[in-house]
This record gives sequence, structure tokens and C-alpha cells, in this order.
Amino acid sequence: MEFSGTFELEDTTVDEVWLALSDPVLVQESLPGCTFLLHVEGEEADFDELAEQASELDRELTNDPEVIAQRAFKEGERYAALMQVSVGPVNPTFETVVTIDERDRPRMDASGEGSSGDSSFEMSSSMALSETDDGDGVAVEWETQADVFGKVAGMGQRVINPVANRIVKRFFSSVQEELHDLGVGEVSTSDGDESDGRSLVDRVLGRSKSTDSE
Amino acid sequence: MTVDSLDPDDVDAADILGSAIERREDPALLTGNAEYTDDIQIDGMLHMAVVRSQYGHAKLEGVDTSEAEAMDGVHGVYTYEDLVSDETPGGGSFALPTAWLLDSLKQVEHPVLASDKVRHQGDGIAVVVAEDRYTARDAAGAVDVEYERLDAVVHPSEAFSDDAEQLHDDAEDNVAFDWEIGDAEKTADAFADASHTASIDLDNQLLIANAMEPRAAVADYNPGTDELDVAMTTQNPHVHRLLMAGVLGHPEHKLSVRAPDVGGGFGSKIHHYADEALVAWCSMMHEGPIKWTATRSETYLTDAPGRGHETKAEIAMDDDGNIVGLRVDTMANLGAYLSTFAPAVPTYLYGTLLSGQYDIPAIYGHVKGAFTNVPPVDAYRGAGRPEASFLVERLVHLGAKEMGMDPVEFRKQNFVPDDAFPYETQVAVVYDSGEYTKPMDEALEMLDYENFREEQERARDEGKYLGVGFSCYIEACGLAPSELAGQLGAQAGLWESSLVRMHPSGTVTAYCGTSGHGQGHGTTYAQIVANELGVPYDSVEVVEGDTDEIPQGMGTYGSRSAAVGGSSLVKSAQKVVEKGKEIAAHQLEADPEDIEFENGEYSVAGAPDRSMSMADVAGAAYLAHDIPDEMEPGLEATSFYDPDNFVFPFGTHAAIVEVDPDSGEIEIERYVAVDDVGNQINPKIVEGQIHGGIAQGVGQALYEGAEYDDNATLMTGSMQDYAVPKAEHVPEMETGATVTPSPHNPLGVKGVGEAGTIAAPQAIVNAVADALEPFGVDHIDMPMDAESVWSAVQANATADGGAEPGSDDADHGGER
Amino acid sequence: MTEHDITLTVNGAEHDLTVEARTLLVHALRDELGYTGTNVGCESSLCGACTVRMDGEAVKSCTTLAVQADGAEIRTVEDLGTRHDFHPIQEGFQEEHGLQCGYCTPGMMMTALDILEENPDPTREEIREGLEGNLCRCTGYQNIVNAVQNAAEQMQPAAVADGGETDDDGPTPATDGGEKQ
Amino acid sequence: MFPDEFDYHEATSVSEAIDLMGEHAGAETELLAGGHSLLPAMKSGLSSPDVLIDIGEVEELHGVEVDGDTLSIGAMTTYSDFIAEDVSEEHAPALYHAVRQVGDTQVRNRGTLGGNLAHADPASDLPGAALATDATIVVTGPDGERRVSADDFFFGMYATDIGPDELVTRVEVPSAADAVGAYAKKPSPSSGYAMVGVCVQATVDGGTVTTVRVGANGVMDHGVRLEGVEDELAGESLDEDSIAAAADRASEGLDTAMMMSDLQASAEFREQLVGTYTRRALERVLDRTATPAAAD
Repeated sequence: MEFSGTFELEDTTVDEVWLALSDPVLVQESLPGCTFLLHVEGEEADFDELAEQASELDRELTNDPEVIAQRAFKEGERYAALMQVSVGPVNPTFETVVTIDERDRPRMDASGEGSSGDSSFEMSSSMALSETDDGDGVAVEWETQADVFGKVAGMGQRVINPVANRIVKRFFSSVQEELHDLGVGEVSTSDGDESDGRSLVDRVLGRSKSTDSE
Repeated sequence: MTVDSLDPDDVDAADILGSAIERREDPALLTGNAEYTDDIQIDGMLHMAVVRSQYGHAKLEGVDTSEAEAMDGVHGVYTYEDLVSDETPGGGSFALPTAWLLDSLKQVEHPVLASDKVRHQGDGIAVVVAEDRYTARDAAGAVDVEYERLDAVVHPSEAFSDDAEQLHDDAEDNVAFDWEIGDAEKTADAFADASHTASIDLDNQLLIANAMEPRAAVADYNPGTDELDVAMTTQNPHVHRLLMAGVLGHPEHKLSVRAPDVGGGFGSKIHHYADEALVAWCSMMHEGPIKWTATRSETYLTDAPGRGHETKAEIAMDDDGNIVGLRVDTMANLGAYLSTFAPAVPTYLYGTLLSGQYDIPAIYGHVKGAFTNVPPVDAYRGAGRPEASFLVERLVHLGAKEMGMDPVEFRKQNFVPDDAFPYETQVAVVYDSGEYTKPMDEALEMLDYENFREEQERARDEGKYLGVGFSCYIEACGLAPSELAGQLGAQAGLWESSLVRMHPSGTVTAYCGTSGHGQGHGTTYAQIVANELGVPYDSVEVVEGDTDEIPQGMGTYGSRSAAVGGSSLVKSAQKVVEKGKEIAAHQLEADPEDIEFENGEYSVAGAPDRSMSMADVAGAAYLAHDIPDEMEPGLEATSFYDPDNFVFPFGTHAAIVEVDPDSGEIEIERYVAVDDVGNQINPKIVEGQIHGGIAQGVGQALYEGAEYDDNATLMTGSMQDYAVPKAEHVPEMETGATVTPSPHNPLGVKGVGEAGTIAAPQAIVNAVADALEPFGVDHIDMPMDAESVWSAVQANATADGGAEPGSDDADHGGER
Repeated sequence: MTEHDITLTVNGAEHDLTVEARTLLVHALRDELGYTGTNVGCESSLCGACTVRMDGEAVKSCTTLAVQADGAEIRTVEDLGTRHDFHPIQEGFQEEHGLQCGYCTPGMMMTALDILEENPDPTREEIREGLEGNLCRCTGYQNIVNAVQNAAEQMQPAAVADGGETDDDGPTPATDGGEKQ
Repeated sequence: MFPDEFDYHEATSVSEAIDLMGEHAGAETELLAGGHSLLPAMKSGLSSPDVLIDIGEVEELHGVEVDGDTLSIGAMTTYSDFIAEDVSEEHAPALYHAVRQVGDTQVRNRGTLGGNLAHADPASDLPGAALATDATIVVTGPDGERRVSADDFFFGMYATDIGPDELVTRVEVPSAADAVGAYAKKPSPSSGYAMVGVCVQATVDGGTVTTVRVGANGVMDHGVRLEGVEDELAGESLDEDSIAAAADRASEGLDTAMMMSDLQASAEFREQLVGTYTRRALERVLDRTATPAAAD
């Protein structure tokens, strides 16, 4: 099943939003029901181990591009998330692994799968940022193709669309809030050249050159 | 017209056959004294639950049963490896057979538990045996299965596409069979010469039977005697015994299958499923009683659905409106494996009915069967015949429209004429008897057809859209002459067996190899036997559904019980009468030739005072003090009745509907059914069968459909989402009857179980098409839910620049 | 797992039993107490086969926990009448062939009793609406409606003719074209 | 299937229920009212709470009474008990007509008004009615009572303003003895839930609509007011034309992204139906205005 939408973030820039969405910590904080979101080091994602790791980790939200750069999503890498999706009395917790298939500002593609007991899902998702027409904000166009299996599949048909819409809405509202609270991107985005010819921010932003802007 | 029931005590013995008496099975059912399979309680009984697939199609990478095994109350968890192990009981195939073969059929392996691959969600992966049903279910949930998901296919057209995932290694391109009937060349010529044609593209959706009682089995193995008793929800215990013996490798004579009270079947309890065999195996494994009762969600995943056709078809007419040819190309969904009778349904039960009630000189049908990731598809009430009848009647509706003729006139002109019977069609069957205009005329009178057309005109002017639809159906039932069945691919004879046993006191037990599950056989069979023997109705007890009691049998499906089982009882009873005649002759000191038998009395011709009752003769037979030399004592007879031909019930159903183009809602204003099912043994039971059949046909037309997503996950997996019609969804039905006895059986009966289901859908679809003619809507696929009707109106309004509501555009469409 | 001691009065007989919290009333009745006349047809609270009367009202015993029924009076089909002394509702079903396989029938009758208690002389539409929570796959409902009307007549020998109009927002009922006479 | 195991506690008072919720705050806890939404979800394996707190028998949560200008309905009042009270139809006609169409006979005998509103199934029949009757939902928690207007109560699929430590204790409906109410519903043929349901409560004085509130369920992911319809009718005379004009504005302002779309009906068709069923509900209001006191 496919669903999509556009969410507009006010009073921000594509660079700022891109930076925010590059930060697993900010994404984790903004995703409703997400207990942790961590880079998967080895082949297998062991969720018990990851949970332990998450409890020991001391990561904080920041607006410091240096810090974000350290932990930013990387193309081709896998990330594990423990997500509880709450729909009334139905509250499955999904062990989810997502691969960043493509990360090329202003576009990111990811695919993943998750399971919870006898239920599971597979999804592929993409997101693109653009300046809004009034130039005052950023439009996030997103689309997701998801397949749901097992017990929740029958229920899925009915609830997935509105529930997904609600999760996305809450996610971006939180992102907007965090952007505002942290002042992400307020650090200049054009300082200091690096050895590979890309600025630090360029690297975080996944840009190949520091010249273009939308 | 409603049939009123009679108390059997108020019916004269001579009138018992044909009387609408109350049903003798009802008191037990009405007081809670009935015994359905799940009601059976045996001391020490354990419960089984089945672990089923999370996916429509996947490879099994691993099954971890350890957590389930460790749970309190769990007695065992088994996978395919355990079944086939030398250490465990049984040495059978552990694979389900198909009992109908076709030349081109790919017989794929169907293990009772998946070994390496799951091909539909209902596929079992492991079974759990535990103290109680809750624990068994808990433990099933604790079995951890690792899958590698594969792409799935749901519809035949997808299954045949080039990039489709193949289900079985030995079924290339997912083709299960490729079959044809009729004369392709002759039909091509007819189309080439025809002056008019009409065509249709349609889906006949998958339906789920939804018998109110879910499938269940209780198996009890006795290690001392090696006897394995299975009580189960079955329509045909003897067939299940035969097939299960092979699946388990347990000798047939040590296996007993019994159908307790069965809560409806509609085809879904004919087939041999994995679950019942697994219960039996677990019982051998644990050397004691085990129960399994499907939850409703399991029946949705495992009960064989029916229908599932994608069809392109066309009809050809000459200038005068005579049908000159009919051509059909169908892709049939067979699901993940071949179910018991699956190959017969879209072939011989479908293609042979493509002539409908019409005299069509050239017919060609081509059917390609597809393996897909839905549950194995098989017979559901009507089985093949509803698909044929739907198609023919939709084409006739469109043909009439193409000709600019009234649909009634067009039909009548093309009916097989009364003097043409027995009529041999172009598709390999010979219709026994018929007068097709009779039910049509009666239906027209009940409808007041002429007036309706005027009312329809007036209503359209007011923006109300009424329509009438006809369905002149034919069905072939009473399966079947064994030799013919064998030629067509059946792996069994389709005779029926019975035993009529007089007791010394003159009462009777009649045993029959059919197995009723709501049809009232106890009542109708007693009517038949009481009539033949001339004994009181209450003196006859009927026994069915138990392989230990009844010598042999083939079961109840395909509307065969009265025609084949009933006829077998007649034959057995006649043998009893014949033997009695010799005893009476001996006792009355007359020549057997001179003994007459009437109303239960043997008398000497010309000397009515020299007589003996049936009861006296029975007493004499068992006393055996004075019976003819060489004669064995006792009075009973067994027969194996093999019919000469199918029987061909027919009739006309008509619906009047009002359609609201704004909301897409359809209101059935009237539903008229005139059926000719031959002689009626109990008209009230016949009426009930017709009612119930129509309700399921209405369900198909308007409400029901099994929907799967692209991954073959069932989306309509509960009654919350699959619309089983409720009381308010089924219209009041006006029934009428004509009687054209079948010449092929001693009762002159034709079969009634499926007639309503076969007849109803096209009556309603034709009515809706008639109502929406001003909008240029020719066809809406079933189920015609409100949205599909609304969308069809919208689509046509847009596509045709908006056929004005109210304008009557008779030439519209016809050729699409 | 929590277990609870409960008391159910079934058809006048008091039973003390211990059940798991999750035990459904229908399983307590069938598996623990042997009242197997009440059947289970679905698990989504739609088919109504499991309908019993609890403290005088029709309820779906598969959507009621046994612990919720603690202290309640339950009436099942076993309490209606014997084959020699039918309750009018049983008589109606027998005379009108209001059943075929019989599986839905106990639940159907228990709901019908609710309908008749509320409305002793229901119209055919009212009966159909009242039976919305009971599915039958055999009869097409027409003879069930006849059976309930038949029972209504027996229970109300001096019943007046057709009931009046109702001001109900129920879905438009099916037309009554084939009214039995 | 069967529910997974859980701990069961029966509360005998509101305060006991709140205490029990507090005690089990760490576990997944659900309140059990009539159980007709929760138990099917548990039986299908979709929902597996650790703890159930049964509030169905809490005496103080039962009953319907008129308190000044307010009809006060205990949260655990069953649908059938509500229907049986004369004051229900008299003071809250729109709610009365909606409740009559909930589920089926047996469901109405067990299901409760408070349970329904707390569950907030968008396809249930009551969110629209709560909005149309301007109901106030009273929720009680450790800090006492809170009163939430129906307009602020529902905010998503199965999502309401009830806190994790609170329960719905009462529904208060401003008495609308002069108003007429109607509920027009297209039920799903399978589940009986509303594909679309439109509930209207209006006061018509001398042919003119003086007050009107319209709520809909089944259309969006939560119950919504149909403000276009209200706007169109307010102060107008109620007749065929104004009804048609109002029905045309039924889906005005509804966020199509949050519209329900499922096997039963697409969002596009729901948009069509909400107009049709608004018209039908208003036609019933018109009928009942013409012939008042028609009783069920």
C-alpha cells in the first residue's frame, strides 16, 4: 500500500532541515513511540544488545554540526529502531532495521523492515526537501510504500493511512519544535574548507560540492 | 407463495411422499441436544492448534519449537520432519491427493505440513498438542518461524505473467492445466458469419463458504486395537476415510470416520484438508483423544474458497436474433495446491453448462487453471455451474440489447424447444427433460412484467432507476454416472449406496452413504422409504454419516443426495419388497407372480382377503420358521445405485431493483424464483433450500468477496470484513415451481441444493444493468457494492460525455 | 495467570467454578459446565451463534469474560423446552422450517426472545433488524422471520394486526414483496 | 482465537479504578467496560494488555438523569439502558437516534456509551452524535474531574484527550428538549460500523433553523463537525432547497489526507456519501419537525 504527503516547516531553510534530519538523535526524539535509533555495527541487529547499548549511551540533542557530523546517517548504512505504534488498545512494538539507500541533499531514500510477534512490515520510503513558494520555509515531500504481514495486516488496511499520517505529522511537528528550540543551522553553513574540498556542513548535508543551493 | 408445513401425524401414509412435513431433525437441534464435533468431550482429551504462515508465499528458513515445547501444559510440538520420521506413527504420503485428474494436469505435491515452502497463509508449519485450547493456541504463538518472503500472486492473470514467481517447480508458468471443450473451428466460423456479436470481460470473485460451524475434528486412537476413530465436520465421511487412510498410512478398515451433526458445509466440508489428518496423526502419536476446532479466522485462511474466474466471452447472433455461437476464454484460480475436486470445478462442472437453456449450434470454451497464493480453491455451492450460468445469462442480456430485443423475447426465441429433449448440447452433455418457457411464463406473471416496464418508464422520468433482470439457469447435478465420471477424470465412482433393514417388529432402519448437514435427509429419506415400503413414516429411522454403520458411500455435494442417495434407497427398498414378496407368496401359498404389493400390504391378485402386511412379512423373515427353501433369513437389502445421467434442474429467477446512482445503493424490490427441480419429496424443504441458495447468490451479487492484497494476505479475514449477508440484506423471496420429472431416476427428482445460488447473481446483475441502462452501464463486477455502482455510473457519465439520466439510449454498449 | 472463583447460575442451577481471567463465558459454559447447546461461530462478535441471555438480556457469550458474568443468571437453549413441551419459539422454528443445519439456531432463538420481550408483535422489518447480530448461512432468513412471527402469535394469542410506523433511523429495510399469507 | 493471559481486577468505585490504574501504571493496562471493542481486539491477538481493570459494574457510573439543563449519562450506562429511558430521547434526541443504531441487539445490551467514546473508533456511531449534541465528556483522574467538550475530545484514530491515569465517568448533554435529532448511517455490510454516519441536532422555529449542530463519523480519522452544513443552514428555513445546498457543503473544510480509505470505501466515495447522508439526516429532521412526537 502506498501513501504520501507533504509537510511544511515554517521559518527555516532546506539546509537546516537537512541537518536536523541527518541526526539520528533528533529523529529518535521526534519519532513518536521510538525507544532508540542506533547505527547497526555488525551483520545482525541484536535488539537486546542494542537496548543495552542505548541505555548506556549518553547522546544529547545539539545544534553543533561537528557533533551531528559524527553521528549523521550515512548512505548504505543500517540503523535499528525500536518503535511502538499505538492504535487504541493495539500497541505492537516493532523491531525495525532501516537502510539508508540514498542520501543526496535534498533527497533521502530509505528502506526497511520490522517485526512484532506474528506481524511484520516492509517499507521503502523517500523524502525530498524544497523551499516553499513563499521562501519562508521548507516543504518535505514524502512517500512510502509499505507491505504489512501477519495479524496486523487485516487491520492495517483500515488504520495505516490515518495512523501513518498522524505519525508523520507528529514527527515533523517535533522536528519543527526542535529546530526552533535548538537553533540548528544557526551555526554558519559556509565556514572552513576541509581537505576533500567539502565543508563540514557539506559533509553532513551529503553535498558533493559546497556551491549549489536550491 | 409460501409452503405451509404439516405435522407428519396428520399426513396419510399414502401421501407421505411429497408432503411438506416438519423436519424430524429439529427437536434435537432446537433443544441444544444436537452433537456437533466441538461438543464431543472425552476424558483425557488434548487439544491441537496449528501454526500457520505469516506470509502468502515464503521459503521456510527455520522453525524453532523449543519455547513452545517448554510451556506448561504442552504435550508436543511437531513439524513435517516429525510426521515423516520412522520413529513416529503412520507411514503414509503425508500429502493430500487430488481426486480428479485431467490430461494436462500438473499434480503438485501438497504436504500436510509445509516442509520447505509455504504457498498460502493457511499452510500449516507445525502443530501443537496441549492440555486445553487456550494453551494450545498460546504455544502455537510461541513457535518461532524464520521465513524468506517471496513475491506472491493472487489472480490467474498475474500468475501467468512473465515475471510472476513460480509456486511449484513442476508447474511451469504456474499453469495447472489447459483444457478445452466444444468445437473451436466451428465456433470461429459461426462468429465469422454472424451479423451481431456482444462480448463481456468479467471477474467471478472468490467466495468463502462460511458454514456457521467452523471445521473441527476429534480423533481417538486406541493403541490396543489399532483402531482410529475420527469424528469430523464432513459432507462425505467415506471419501475422507479412503483419502485419509492413504495420507496417514493407516489401513482403511481400521479407520472410522463419523460426521456428528454438521453445521452447514456448502462444499467447504467435502475436501480433504490437512488439519483433520493432523488431528488423527496426533491422536496416534499420543495414543489418546485429541480435538481441533478451527477458529473462524482459521476457516477464512484454510476453507477452500470457490469461484475465482477471469473471463472473456462473446456471443454471436444472426440477423433474426438467433444465437449462432458462444465463445469463452477463462483463467481459473486454483489456489496454492490442487484441492480434492478442484480440477473438475472450472472444467467439467463449468464448460459443460455453457449452452445454458439455449439451443446454441456452436460453442467453444477454453480454460486455463492457475496456481496462485490463495488457499486451494474448490467446490463452493454451485461449483462451476454458477460461473457458467452467470456468464451465459450476462451474455444473453447483452445479446438481447445488441439485437434491440426485449430480453424475455430474446431468451424465449433461443430456448431449447420442448420437443428437443433429450437435448444434446455442443458441450458434451444431454439434458434429460425440460420445458423452459414454463417457469419463465410463471415468473413473468408473478412479476406482472408488462406493467413493470411501464412503471419503469414512469419512474425514470421521475429520476428513479428501476431495473428487472432475468436468470434462466440450468444446472447439472446428481453427480454422477460412474463410468462417465471416470472418463472425465474422477478417481472414484459416483454411485451411492444404501441399506434398508426391516426389523422383526416391522420397523425400519435406512442407511445411506450420503451425509446430510442441514438438508433434512432424515426427514426426506424417511418419506421415501416409508412410501416404498408402505410402512408408517415414524417407523423409519435414517442413519447417515458414519463409516462404521453404513457399508459404503460417496457423500453429499453437487445436489446429489435425493437423486442418487434417494434413488439408492428406493432401489434397496424395492429389493426388500421383492424378497418380501417371495415370503408372502410362500406364506399365502400363492405364486410370487400373483402377489401384489400396495400400501404396505402383500395380497394375492384377485383375492384381497388373502394378504399380509409388511410387518408380518418382516416377522416371518426373521422367525425363519416358514420361508422358501434356499432363502436366507432376515429382511434387508443393500444397493449400489449408479445413475444413468446427471439431472438438469432449471428455472427462471427474476429480480426487480432500484438503484440510486448518487449513493450507488441497490435495493432489491422484488425477487421471484420459479424452479423446476423435478418431483418434490418435501416441498417445504425444497423451499428452504431455494431460499438459502438465493441468499448466498445475493451475497455473491452484492456483498461477498475474498480480497487479498498484493502479497496474498487475506484482507477479509473475519466477519468484520467479509460480509456474510444478514437478515436485512436478503430480500423477501417469492417462490413458485413447475414440475418436470427427471426420467433418469425412480423418484423423478432433480436436485435443489444449489439451484438458488446458481440462479441468483445474474438476475441481480442483469437487473442493475437494466436499471442503469440510461447511464450506459453494461456490467459491474460482483460484489456490486455501493462504491462500484457509483464509480460505474461516474465512469460512464464521464467517458460518454454524460449520457443524460432519463434518456433511453438502447443501442448503447453491447460490444465491449 | 490469574484465576478467579466465580458463581454462575445457569438455567436455575448454581455453579461454582474457577476460571482463568481470560476464559470466555461461552467456554466456561461449554467446556467447564457442559452446556454445549450454545455454539461458537466466529470470534469477532458478529455471528451471534453464542448468544445466551444474561440477567434477562441477550448477550454474546464469546465477547463476555466468564469473570464478568460472576454472579449472573444465565439462560441457555437447554432451558427453553423439551421436544415434548416446546417453548413457543421452538415451536415456531419447527413449524416454519426456521432452521436447517441448526448451528445458529440456539443463538437465534435467544435473540428472538429479546425481540419479542421488547416488542410482542414485531413487523417483519423489525424482526430482521432485531436479528442483525445473528447470522444464518442456510435459510436465507425468510423462514426464521416466519418462525419469530409464528412464536409471537403463539405468545400473544390476541395480537393486533400489523404494528404501526416507527420513527426509527434504521437503514431502509428490505421491501416486503413476498409477504407470506 | 482466544485472549492472551492478563491480570483482571474489578473496580467497585471510581476511586478504586483510579487507584488500580495507579498501581499498574508500569504495565500495559486497559479499562474494561462492556468489552465489545476491547475483547474482539484481544481475541484476534491484536491487543494483549497485561492488566484489565473492569469498571463495568461500578454502580456510580450507571444511569441517566436530568440535572437542571443537563442530561447526565453515567459512562457505564449500556446502550439499551440509555434507549430505555424516556428522558434520553426527550433531552438528547440526536444521541438517542445514534445509540439506537449502534451494533446489534446483543451489542447494545453490553456496550456502554462511555466505553464507546473512550475507544474513539472513528467508524463508531457516537463521536458524531457527541459533537452534534455539544456533549461534554467528564474524565476523572487522580487530580479529580476534568470536563472536555466533545469538540476537543477526539483527535485521531482511537485517540482522545483522556490521560493514561484517567477514565471517562460521565457524559453531559445540554438538554435539547426543543430540538429534533436524526442520525443517517451507511453501515458497513459486514461489521455494521459506519462507513459514513451523519448526526444532526437542530431547533427549528416556525420553519427557521435557529440552532443546528452536525457531527459525522466514519469519514475522517475522528469524529468531526460539518461546519459547512451548519453554516449553510443557520438562520435559514429548512426545506428541500436548503437541505440540498447544505448537503453540497458537507465535506467542506475536511482534510482529505486524514479521510478514511479502506476496503469498505475509498476517501473519494466517502466524500460523496457524506453529502448523501447529510441530506438524508436533514430530511429526517424536516420530517420530524413536520410531525413532532413521532415515537419509536
